[in-house]
Amino acid sequence: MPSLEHIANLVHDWLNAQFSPGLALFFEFFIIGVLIIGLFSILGLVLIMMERKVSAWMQLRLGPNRVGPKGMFQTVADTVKLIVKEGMTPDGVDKLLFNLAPFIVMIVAMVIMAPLMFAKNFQIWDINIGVFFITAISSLSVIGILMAGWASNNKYSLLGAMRSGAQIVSYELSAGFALLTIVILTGDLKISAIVNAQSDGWWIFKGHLPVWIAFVIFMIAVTAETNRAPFDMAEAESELTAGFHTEYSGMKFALFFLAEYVNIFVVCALGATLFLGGWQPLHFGTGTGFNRVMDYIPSSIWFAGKTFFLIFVIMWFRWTFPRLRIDQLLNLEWKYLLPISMFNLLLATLITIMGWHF
Amino acid sequence: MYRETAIVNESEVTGDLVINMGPQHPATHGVLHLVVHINGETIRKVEPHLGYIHRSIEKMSESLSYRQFIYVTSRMDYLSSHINNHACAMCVEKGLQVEVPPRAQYIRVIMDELTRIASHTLWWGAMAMDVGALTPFFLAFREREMINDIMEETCGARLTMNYMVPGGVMYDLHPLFQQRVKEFIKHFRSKIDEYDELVTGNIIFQNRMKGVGILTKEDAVSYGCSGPTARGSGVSCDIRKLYPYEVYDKVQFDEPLETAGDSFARYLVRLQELRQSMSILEQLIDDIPEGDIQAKTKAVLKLPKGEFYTRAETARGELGVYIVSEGGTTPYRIKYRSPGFSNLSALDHMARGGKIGDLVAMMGTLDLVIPDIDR
Amino acid sequence: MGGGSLIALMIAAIAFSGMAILISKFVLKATTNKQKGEAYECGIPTQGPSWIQFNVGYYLFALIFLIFDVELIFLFPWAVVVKQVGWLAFVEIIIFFFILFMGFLYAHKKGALQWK
Amino acid sequence: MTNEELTIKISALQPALVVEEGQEWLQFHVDNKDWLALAKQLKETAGLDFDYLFCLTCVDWKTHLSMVYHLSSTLHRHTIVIKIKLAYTDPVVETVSGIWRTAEFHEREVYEMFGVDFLHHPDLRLLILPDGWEGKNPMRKDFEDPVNMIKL
Amino acid sequence: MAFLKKYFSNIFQAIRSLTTGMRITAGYALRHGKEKITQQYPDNKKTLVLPERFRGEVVLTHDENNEHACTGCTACELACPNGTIKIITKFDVSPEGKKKKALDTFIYHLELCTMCNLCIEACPTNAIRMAQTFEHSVFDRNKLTKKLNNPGSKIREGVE
Repeated sequence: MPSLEHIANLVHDWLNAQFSPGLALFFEFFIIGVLIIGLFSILGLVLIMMERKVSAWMQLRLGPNRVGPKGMFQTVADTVKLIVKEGMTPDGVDKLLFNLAPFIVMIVAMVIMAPLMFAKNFQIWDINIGVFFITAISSLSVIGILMAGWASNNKYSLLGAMRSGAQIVSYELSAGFALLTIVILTGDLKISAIVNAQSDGWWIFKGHLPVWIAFVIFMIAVTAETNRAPFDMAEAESELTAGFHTEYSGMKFALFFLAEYVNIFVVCALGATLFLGGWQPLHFGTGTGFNRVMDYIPSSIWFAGKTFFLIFVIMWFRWTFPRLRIDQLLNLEWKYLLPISMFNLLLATLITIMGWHF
Repeated sequence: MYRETAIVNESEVTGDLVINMGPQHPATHGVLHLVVHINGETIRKVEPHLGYIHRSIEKMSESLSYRQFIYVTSRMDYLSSHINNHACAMCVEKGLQVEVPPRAQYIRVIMDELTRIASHTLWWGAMAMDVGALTPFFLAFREREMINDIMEETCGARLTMNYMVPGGVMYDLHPLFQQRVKEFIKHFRSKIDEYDELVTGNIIFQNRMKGVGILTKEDAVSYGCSGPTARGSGVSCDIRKLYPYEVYDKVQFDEPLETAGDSFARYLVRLQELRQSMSILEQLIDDIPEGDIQAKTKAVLKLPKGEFYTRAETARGELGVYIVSEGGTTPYRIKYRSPGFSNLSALDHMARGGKIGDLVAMMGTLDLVIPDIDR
Repeated sequence: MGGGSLIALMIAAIAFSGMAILISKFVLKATTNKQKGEAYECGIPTQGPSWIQFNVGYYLFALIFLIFDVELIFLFPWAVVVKQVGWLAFVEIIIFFFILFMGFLYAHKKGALQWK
Repeated sequence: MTNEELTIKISALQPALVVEEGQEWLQFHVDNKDWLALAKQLKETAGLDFDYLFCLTCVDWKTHLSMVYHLSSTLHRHTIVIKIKLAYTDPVVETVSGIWRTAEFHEREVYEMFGVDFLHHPDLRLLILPDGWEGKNPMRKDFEDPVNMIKL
Repeated sequence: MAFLKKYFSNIFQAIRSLTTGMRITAGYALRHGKEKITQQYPDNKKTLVLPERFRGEVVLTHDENNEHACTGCTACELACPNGTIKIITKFDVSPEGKKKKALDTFIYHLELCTMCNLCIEACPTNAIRMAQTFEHSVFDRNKLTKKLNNPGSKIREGVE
């Protein structure tokens, strides 16, 4: 069965056979660019559709059901609508920053994809500091949001951007600590190494208490970092109308919207990689028939399944909880999540040194 | 004679921001315009600007006959239109000194309580939506829709029913009415605990609500608050208990009181009122007496010279109807003392020192219906 | 693939966003008027400037974050070598966290974590 | 407290009162200049404790205006009505917003609808009418709006 | 120690309250096939039954002989709070040569109507009733001004 790894190698070999190494590399980059743009489009369509359906199920509604079979192409129709919409630039704005902000947000969302491992040995760039890279790049997205909010010359936007600044930087700490737990257990920052370390069992099973705590903290922190309800202070629709993207319309708004969903995908993919074993199939014991059946499922399906499960959890949060207030949001981080994750890190260190994990 | 609206630009001096919330804002549920002075996230001052939906119903009523003006009041507090109509009909009856037949009295009270449940369920959904939970809104609408269907069947309309006429009600109950109401009560009894689990018990919701927008008992009285807003502050002000009208003195129900005076207290009062309304319905629905539904009245009504004031407990508080009659076929002057207007006046006092998020939660628990405030 | 892929991704992002905006520009003939250019504030003209010196509450958190984030960066290399170093690493981190936590408690005591 | 007791007690506070019975509640006609002092006493006198101003309005009688205050007590549950006669042109009355805070909004409404000027009101501005409203007071009987009013 | 105990019990309580809420939404998500309350409005037109009392629009009832019961007494016109109804009368000459007031045109302004039912209550001969139609949107407001009596219709025998 041809895996993604297989196809990638075939293309690589064919290109190198046809062209000079430099040209081949250029073509590979080109293919990556096209693929990633394709991935973006598909993610946008799928995730928005999923959000709508999940919310509809929870809210006794049907969800979109008019465009295409079971409303599958609703997002396509909406995209067309957004393209036809006018992308206005209000008079009072800082034009340069205002137009730059969506690009920054998009660049961050795209670059962060580089070290993600989508399937077995299928990765754009296996950076040796993979986890660290993701932490570093993801903090850039706050710059885009601050830029958008400040440049809009709108008080709602300003408030939204400021809130978002305080929020994202705060929650980055506990997300970082949660990542560190896994790094300590693995002893490596490379994504591929982390995934390989889970071949005999996912960290969530092997690492017991510290990993469970880290996983819960990670989920809370990334929900906050991606500005999702119940932590959607930056948008806070009932308070700030639309927060930092109040003044954005048309395609520029669509880019923010898309970036938000791609960010959700990225953090959930990261969560799946670190805690749920990435593309590793579910195994019990060694050499049983069950394991062989699990192995038969392609690694990309495993990865996607885990990621989408986590995405569902984040959507589930959104459609259940009320929004926190800004001071409660920061209290939660500084009074609960941060101290707990610090002690959790000590616990993880202890367990690693004693070798108590499986 | 008029003084210009003083827009003092304090922002340059103190670092304050002046934000307009509304008239087009997701949290103002209509066209309320609040000018909010904030510093950082902290609210310094809230100035309500009203009048975006002012239709001068009082002036309109002056040119309408005593049968006709009742229907206009459905458009004031459209969520408790039955009770508005009821208060007006009672005021006309007081002037005419007409005794309403017992059957009509029962029907009126049942309709009032159904309206109250419909209004409070909608408030619950909207309240949860204000603090960011979107799912409760749809759960609330499921229940409200059942009531609307019952109303549609008997009254012929879903929102502005115009079912009350001076001397009774317009038509008799639909044959299926009692059965439908019992079904609804059974359904709602099973669902109201879900309300508590989903929203009331939620830790985030409680944190958002507790200690926010505190209105002390003295302030509540001084600001003329009524209804659940005042009862959340421990002021006993239920017109149904204090000055019973129709058959309210025959039914057993409690007036829920909370003493904390914060948003959560007001929230709890309304949730308990839902349960009380259901118990009133249960007591009344089985023994509606047979008989006339309208007292005999003349085709053209004329109130004697004098002043008449009636009050009724709407879902938002005390609605007063003050008719000054000169003996003609139309009222000389009508004043509607709407509950929302007085409740809103306390908003500035409550909101100072809170956050923007708190303001939204407070507005939610005040249960503002803007046409009721502007009239 | 090496670091060049980052450049490729960046170019892809810019191309994607730029194309999207350009296409919508071409599809549509934009008109403009005075109302369209106004900042959205619920339909009421904005009073006073929006670009003002803002309440310090937000910045305090940014400062505290900065301290902690720098510490977090120090932790990354440490985390990688915990397995090899063993107990020494544990003692080290306890000392490190003790100092950090004292600072945290101090900030808490001073009310820097209190939203104002 | 019964109506008789109320009459005696309130008349003692302000001898110039005219009491009118026959309606549902006792009605007191108060002189404009005595009103503020009486209002304070009504709220503070033990046994009266009129702390709840539930309705404040104005009636245009074409020759004069009359302010109508509906007062009640949350303690004793008695209700009275106070009426004050005002001049038709440039009517002026003392504000009671310092005594019952709900009066602040109600008085602003009366101010714009009837043109009654409330002395010492903390924030007497247009509340419901749009800013910069020019013209007559809408709730007066002689108000005509040729554009929006439909005569039936 | 008491502080720590409170700290952890707070966390525990919080997590419990949150999972309770999540259980409810998950329950709805799992049972979404049964629980959904959406009505697919334009599609369910055929099965949509409005209650007989639903007030959608005033109509003048005509029987199979194209006869109605309106005497042109203008009671409805007087009862209407909005001036929705305008009745134009004419004088019919009966075979005996007596002049009799009769309905000429029953004009109904649907755009002004609030469906308050006062005209129906006022009508002494039950000539008008409320119809259950509710789709009144049109592009031209003038289309909402309707003439209710059919062309060539006349008053039913025996209605006074």
